[in-house]
Amino acid sequence: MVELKDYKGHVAPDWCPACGNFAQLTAMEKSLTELGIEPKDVVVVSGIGCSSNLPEFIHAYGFHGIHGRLLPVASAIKWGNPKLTVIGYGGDGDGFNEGTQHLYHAARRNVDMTYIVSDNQIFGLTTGQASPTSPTGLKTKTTPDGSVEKPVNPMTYALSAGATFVARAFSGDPKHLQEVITEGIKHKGFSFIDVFSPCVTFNKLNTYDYFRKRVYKLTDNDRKDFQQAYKFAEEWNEKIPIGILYQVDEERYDQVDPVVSQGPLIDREPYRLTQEDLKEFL
Amino acid sequence: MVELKDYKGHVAPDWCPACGNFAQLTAMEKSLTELGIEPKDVVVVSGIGCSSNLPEFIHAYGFHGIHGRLLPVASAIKWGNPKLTVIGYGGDGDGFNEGTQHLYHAARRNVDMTYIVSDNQIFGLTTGQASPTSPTGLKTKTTPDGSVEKPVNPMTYALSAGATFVARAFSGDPKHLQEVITEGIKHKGFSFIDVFSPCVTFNKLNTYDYFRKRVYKLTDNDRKDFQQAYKFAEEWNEKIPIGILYQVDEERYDQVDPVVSQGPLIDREPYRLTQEDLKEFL
Amino acid sequence: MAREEAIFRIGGAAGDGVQSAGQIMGKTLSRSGLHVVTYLYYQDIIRGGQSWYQIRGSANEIKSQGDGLDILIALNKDALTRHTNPKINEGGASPLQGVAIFDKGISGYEAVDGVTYCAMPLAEIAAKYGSNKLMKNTVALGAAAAASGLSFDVMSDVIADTFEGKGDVIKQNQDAAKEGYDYFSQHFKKLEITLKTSNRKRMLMGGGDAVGLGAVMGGLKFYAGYPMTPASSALHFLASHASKYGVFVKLPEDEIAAINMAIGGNYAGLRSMTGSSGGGFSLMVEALGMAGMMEVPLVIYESQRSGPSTGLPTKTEQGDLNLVLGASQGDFPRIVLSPRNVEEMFYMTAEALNLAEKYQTPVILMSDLYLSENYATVNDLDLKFKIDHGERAKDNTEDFKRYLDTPTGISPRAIPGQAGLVHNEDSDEHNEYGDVVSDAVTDPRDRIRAMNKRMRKMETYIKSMTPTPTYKLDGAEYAIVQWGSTQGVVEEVVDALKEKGHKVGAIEINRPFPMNPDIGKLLEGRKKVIVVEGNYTGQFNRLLKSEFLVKTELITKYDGENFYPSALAGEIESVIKR
Amino acid sequence: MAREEAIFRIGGAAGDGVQSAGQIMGKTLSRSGLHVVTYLYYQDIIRGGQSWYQIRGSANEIKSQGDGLDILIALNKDALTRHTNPKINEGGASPLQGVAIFDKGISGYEAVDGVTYCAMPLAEIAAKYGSNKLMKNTVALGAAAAASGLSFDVMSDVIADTFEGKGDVIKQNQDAAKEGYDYFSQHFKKLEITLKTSNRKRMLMGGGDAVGLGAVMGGLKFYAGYPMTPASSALHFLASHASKYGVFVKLPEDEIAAINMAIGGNYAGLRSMTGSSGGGFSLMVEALGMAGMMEVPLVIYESQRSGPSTGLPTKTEQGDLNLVLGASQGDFPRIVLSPRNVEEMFYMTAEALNLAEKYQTPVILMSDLYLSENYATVNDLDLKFKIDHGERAKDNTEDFKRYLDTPTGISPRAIPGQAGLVHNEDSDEHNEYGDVVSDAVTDPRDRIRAMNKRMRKMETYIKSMTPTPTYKLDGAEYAIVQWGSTQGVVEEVVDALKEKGHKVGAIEINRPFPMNPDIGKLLEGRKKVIVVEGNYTGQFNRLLKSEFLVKTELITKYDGENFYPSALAGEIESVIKR
Ligand SMILES: Cc1ncc(C[n+]2csc(CCOP(=O)(O)OP(=O)(O)O)c2C)c(N)n1
Ligand SMILES: Cc1ncc(C[n+]2csc(CCOP(=O)(O)OP(=O)(O)O)c2C)c(N)n1
Ligand code: SF4
Ligand code: SF4
Ligand SMILES: [Mg+2]
Ligand SMILES: [Mg+2]
Repeated sequence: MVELKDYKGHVAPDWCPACGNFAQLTAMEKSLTELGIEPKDVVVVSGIGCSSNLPEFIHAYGFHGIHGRLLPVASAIKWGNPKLTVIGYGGDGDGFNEGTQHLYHAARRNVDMTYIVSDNQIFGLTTGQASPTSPTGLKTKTTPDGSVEKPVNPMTYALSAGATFVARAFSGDPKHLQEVITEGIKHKGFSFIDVFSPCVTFNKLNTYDYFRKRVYKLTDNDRKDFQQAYKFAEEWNEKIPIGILYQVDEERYDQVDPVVSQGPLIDREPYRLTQEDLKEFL
Repeated sequence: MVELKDYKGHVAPDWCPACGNFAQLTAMEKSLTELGIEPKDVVVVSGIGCSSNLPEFIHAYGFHGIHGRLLPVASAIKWGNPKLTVIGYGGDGDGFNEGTQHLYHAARRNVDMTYIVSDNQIFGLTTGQASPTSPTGLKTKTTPDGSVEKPVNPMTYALSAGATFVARAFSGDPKHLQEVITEGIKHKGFSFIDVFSPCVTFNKLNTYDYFRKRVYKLTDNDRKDFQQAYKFAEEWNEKIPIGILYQVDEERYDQVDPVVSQGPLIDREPYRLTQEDLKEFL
Repeated sequence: MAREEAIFRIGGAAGDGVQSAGQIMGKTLSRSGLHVVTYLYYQDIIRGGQSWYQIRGSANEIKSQGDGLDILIALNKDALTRHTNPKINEGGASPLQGVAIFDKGISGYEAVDGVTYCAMPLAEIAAKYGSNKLMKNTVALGAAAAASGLSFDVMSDVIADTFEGKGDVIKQNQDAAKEGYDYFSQHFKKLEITLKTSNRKRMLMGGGDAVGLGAVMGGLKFYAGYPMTPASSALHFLASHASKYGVFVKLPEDEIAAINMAIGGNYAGLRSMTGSSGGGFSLMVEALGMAGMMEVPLVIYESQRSGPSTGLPTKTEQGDLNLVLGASQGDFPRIVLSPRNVEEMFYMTAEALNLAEKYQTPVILMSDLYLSENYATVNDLDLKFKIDHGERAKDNTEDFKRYLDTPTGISPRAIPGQAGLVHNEDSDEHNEYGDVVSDAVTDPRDRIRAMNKRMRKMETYIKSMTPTPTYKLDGAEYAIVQWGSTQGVVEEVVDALKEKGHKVGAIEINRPFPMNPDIGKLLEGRKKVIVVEGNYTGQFNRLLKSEFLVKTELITKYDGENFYPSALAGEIESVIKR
Repeated sequence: MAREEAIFRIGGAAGDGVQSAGQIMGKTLSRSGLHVVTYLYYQDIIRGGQSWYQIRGSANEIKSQGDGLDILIALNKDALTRHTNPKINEGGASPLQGVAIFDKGISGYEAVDGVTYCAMPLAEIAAKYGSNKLMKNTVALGAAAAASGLSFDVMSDVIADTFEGKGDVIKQNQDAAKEGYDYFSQHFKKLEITLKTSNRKRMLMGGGDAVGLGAVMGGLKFYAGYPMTPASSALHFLASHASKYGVFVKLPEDEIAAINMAIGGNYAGLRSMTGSSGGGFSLMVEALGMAGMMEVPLVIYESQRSGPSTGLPTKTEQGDLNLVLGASQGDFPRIVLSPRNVEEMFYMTAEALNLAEKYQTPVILMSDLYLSENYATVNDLDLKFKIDHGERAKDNTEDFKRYLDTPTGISPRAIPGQAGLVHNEDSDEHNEYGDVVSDAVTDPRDRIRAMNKRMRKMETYIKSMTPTPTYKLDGAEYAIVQWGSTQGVVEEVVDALKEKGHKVGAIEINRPFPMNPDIGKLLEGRKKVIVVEGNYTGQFNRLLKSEFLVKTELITKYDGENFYPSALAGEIESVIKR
């Protein structure tokens, strides 16, 4: 039996007190425990950012890589060893700037993994520059007069890319957050979860209050309805839906690739060449 | 008066006879001529690929850069000198693989330029590997048993990214192609045009015939209707709409950036520092 | 003779306001006419942990963060014990011998000889003037001013400027500082040091500021940069001064976009620049070669930190030279500069923009965390700078060849929009017109000519190089070779060793590539050539050896901290003796 | 004595079927028991332009593309005039002295001395057997076989295999070739050369095939690669053999994804690899350092082409050594291999996979277009290879330290899924457990220990190195130093110069980094050390000089073509004489 304490890491998180990342760490630990997955069978892959420090704090296999590149690393781990539960975890800068391209392609490949973005609408670790999800007008170190860009919408992005599980959650609602993460891990295919995660130190606009006032939970939406999902995805400003916007069952990359679909690569003996194999060169 | 011959380059295109790129070169030359733009005021920026060789063949300022990076180069040129007409031109590998991230961000910034992708559903110059738009099942050098990926849909991608002009054309219909390109160049903002451009040498599936059988022209669609555009964008297989799917007027990056909006950077004298400016360090 | 300098250190956790307190102290010293060098020791964490800020001030010209510690402000107990511990292990920092200022709430520490423990009611005093907890730092600053014998007025002014526009906060802080000042004076004894203050205010400038300001002087119009410590300080300076100086600052999707934007800007005729640390620079490698091949001017600011990979993101190192020298496939001209101090950062950034346009090739301006993030006083700056756009073609030049083969290797450029100069620039090999030579038939002669032309620019540049700077090298039997930010500490070491009778002098490399041939002469006839650099393998040492086939002794440091003068002097002495 | 070798060349435009014709000729020779070296000269264009394929065959061991040209198949007039022109300028290729086979429709050429013009009804004959225009090439091939005195049967077999599964096409081509063979025999005279054919069929293998096959022997499970000439030949081999050999081949969105996937695969316990040329490798630079820091095994196949930037995409060069050596910020262990020939490509690829796992660090396997895209006969291959996964931790190891500080620097690895070994791997600096040391307080001792541990792996590797290969070096006054693909031409030059009485020998570098210290010994006491390499600045030369402080003479070539034996011999002779 897996217990919550099995996931407690020996290094204490060093995020700022009240940082939105704490709730996600706890939710992740709880979900994995509930699902009865053992820490040794979990790999958490991250990039670089405050959020990306998470693998240091959870007792599971951790891969704390470089900025923006967690998805290709995670994809390969899963393709190589499908018995592992693979979770990608990183920031909005990591995922929607440096790693933009990897999200699109991992989604369309329907890699069987869960990708959680700690979306604080700012670069945290580098002490507060505008991120791709920073709202227009946000004053940061790089936008002293306010950001002028139209922010990335992670939901429509993931939907158009072909993700088969697209959800949004909020660190200020840890119970719901955990439910969504549990569903994401259970989903067979690419699960994308964007989590509103207030950076209490550098983003004074997108605070817990800010989101608490705006978010509402999707309950009986038709998750298979792409168009409806897209509409929810576009809702912003006054009312912002959280929950699972979209979920469908589709063939995964590992099911269609001629080699990967033949069974776990990790368990297969390497091919032994024979003189017969050299005949093509004669 | 600008004449078509003004755009004739002194190097003859070396594409395979009947390659789809020829029609695009001609269309581009005609559109620019019709619009009365002088070659000296045009910059064609490309990446690497058969298609990307185009700047060598047109008499305009040409920037034949590296694989996948034409959009950041083109954005900067336009921001620096808004008097130039900036056209980006490259392949599907260039734009939807190597350059995936740049398309998303250039689109959401609504850079005032035209980006034309010669989409032949294959890597041409590298002699025929699967590209991100290769249809599932296509046999190529890297997919001898047929491609297993769900192809990128450039239309939904550009729409979700926030492009303000999203269109599709076909090299097999040069007149329509030229009309679309003309509209794209005239559009104030980011114009994205995906052109079906048969690679007669390496892609034996997506041929002129293949497209001729499927494409139909959009004529009286409501270009401002995002949802309708999205629906057209999703049409594939039997019937494929070409034409301008979407077009709206939105603020451009150069209008909102606090510095760029102050007038052409290229014309502004550099700031001259004075001792007064050093006071902040005292 | 009393010490003529003071070293202050403020220690606490991240988020404790260590850095802002340090800046007030630094400005107080520089406005008192003193030379100042600061040093920030911090971790890759936003709250908690251990960080400290050291400020060294003196009327004499000081050049490094220095040895010793006179006045400590300890914002927590950890800081108090750590910095008074004779075996302090922070990469060379000295333990306190002098005055420790801390809140009287801190107790149970073990007293150390040579330290005067000044427990003060910092929090109590602060509470009188406002609710901001960080105000106790201000109280401590006042006390530190008193301990070092600084006049309070200057500090008061600095506080006023620091909190400008914040209304009452100014007065609150001034009063709190004053009470700290008075409290210390009444209860404790001033240190026995003499700081010869004067009315000549000095400028205190950060390395990143110097890059930003130098770029403005150099005519910068466009800076595209993705944040990365320690290159971000320049990005922040430029972003916060963008409107004032008319510099367009863009944070794009990634470093690949950043460098390609900078290249696009330069191609369009704008002085454009990008910057990052090693990780981001690594992503720029491909496009760097494109600029070299297409002969588009380009300046890249590369500020090193402890590697490899993410490494120690808030620690210094000189470990990216191999990366910068090897960046991108094939051979093409590149110029690498390594300014030695904040002032040179300012001038060399401006110069880099000229060089890039003159030679139409990438110029890489190398710095490191020590230089980019710390502050030092600079001399009066000469703001007369001539922007040289290099050779430009005239409109409607007949038979225009963008890549004209010239004796200097430099071909007149044309900018889009110019009439009669329409041409193609290509990352493929091309002939003088810019036409690709690899499409139909590759004539090896075209290729050879193109390579020779481009590489010839380096010869032209080498001929134009000014003599390599040296420090007291005349008659030196032992030549110490340093590059970049270690100048200050090496010069102080030379002084110290000379005083001990050693015949030492320094060769200072601020232009590591291509190398000035005059260095060969400077190396001749030395008993030993001692290379000092902040990395594991001796990256510069390797370059020097390959260039001049000279036997060297190598001294390295790769613990994340800069060299400290006394430790380095000791190491050099043992090299001399062995 | 009649020449014992023949050099064939097939010239035409891209799309003319030059390459497939060349392959048939090559196979015909290798199946006739001859040693073969081929060379493809082509441009970055799909149709048109000028390309040619050269095939050299001999019963003696030949090692390079060779000098001279005996039999030309000219598929158009341009090819005929170009290759018979005594001043042919293709980077060293020889003009024809022998037989020219071409369609009689080609006329108006200027006849050159020493060339026998064999105008033949190629198209006419071809038309008899089918409508495919390329069949005239087959007719010409038959004629070429006759001209060189090869038996027709072998060629007939090769044709059968080439068109396997294409039904009638086999017979059509066989008949066409036979008629070409007979026509030539009837109308023209066989060349005066003796090709000592035999029944011992030889394997003809491309460099890319050798990499792919070697990787399979080395236990490769995953190859992630984005196409780029000349690394694509290995990607294509693996993709076309993926199902057979159980290797998962992925073409991802870009090279950044490719290398990160390969790292992910290795981390998960699969032998994984990526590959590209310089441009794509440039995009891998950041992640390369991550593998070094996290100690994840990684093999990168880097096949060089003419740079800088896009350069001459279909031309060879050895210009990426600086890039490979400098890739990524900071210092970390890396192993660079440079196999010298196709056979060594095979063995070294397998070995690279072992080294990467043994030392848990990036191994870069360098090749170049000349080696990766051309074909050569290889000896019987030894398929007994021991896959060595290096040190692995046992499940439930107590107090497991992923980065245990050991005397070799190598720490036992754990693979996700293993029980009781859960840990974190980090691109940030970390202690033995893998815990980040830069978050709270950075203890410099942790950092120093971590750096020393990692770098120690290089010392361990150096100790294990086998002696550096040499060629006839005993008693050589002049040591020629080559690296990678130039082995063959250098050995032929050594032979030629020795015959002329020069005391020369060669040092052959197939492990350029870290350098084997035994090279120092090999260099000692030579009159001259002559470095031969295919780039502008002498990148390897720089490395050699920095390592051994040795004075060298440098011979370079950077026109896109490989060295040719006679030209190189001449250059070396003048270095010897000056
Ligand atoms: C290649 C590269 N570029 C830049 C950086 C510097 N950097 C570290 S974290 C970060 C952004 C952090 O923002 P985000 O991903 O949103 O994470 P957060 O800290 O907000 O959780 C950046 C730019 C880096 N480490 N590597
Ligand atoms: C960084 C980099 N990676 C790979 C390549 C090799 N390469 C050249 S063109 C090309 C793809 C061409 O496909 P596409 O962009 O669709 O253009 P097309 O030739 O089909 O017009 C590739 C992978 C390169 N030049 N640079
Ligand atoms: S800076 Fe922001 S994101 Fe980072 S730990 Fe603190 S609150 Fe969290
Ligand atoms: S290979 Fe294909 S894309 Fe390239 S020129 Fe030929 S037809 Fe056009
Ligand atoms: Mg963030
Ligand atoms: Mg294509």
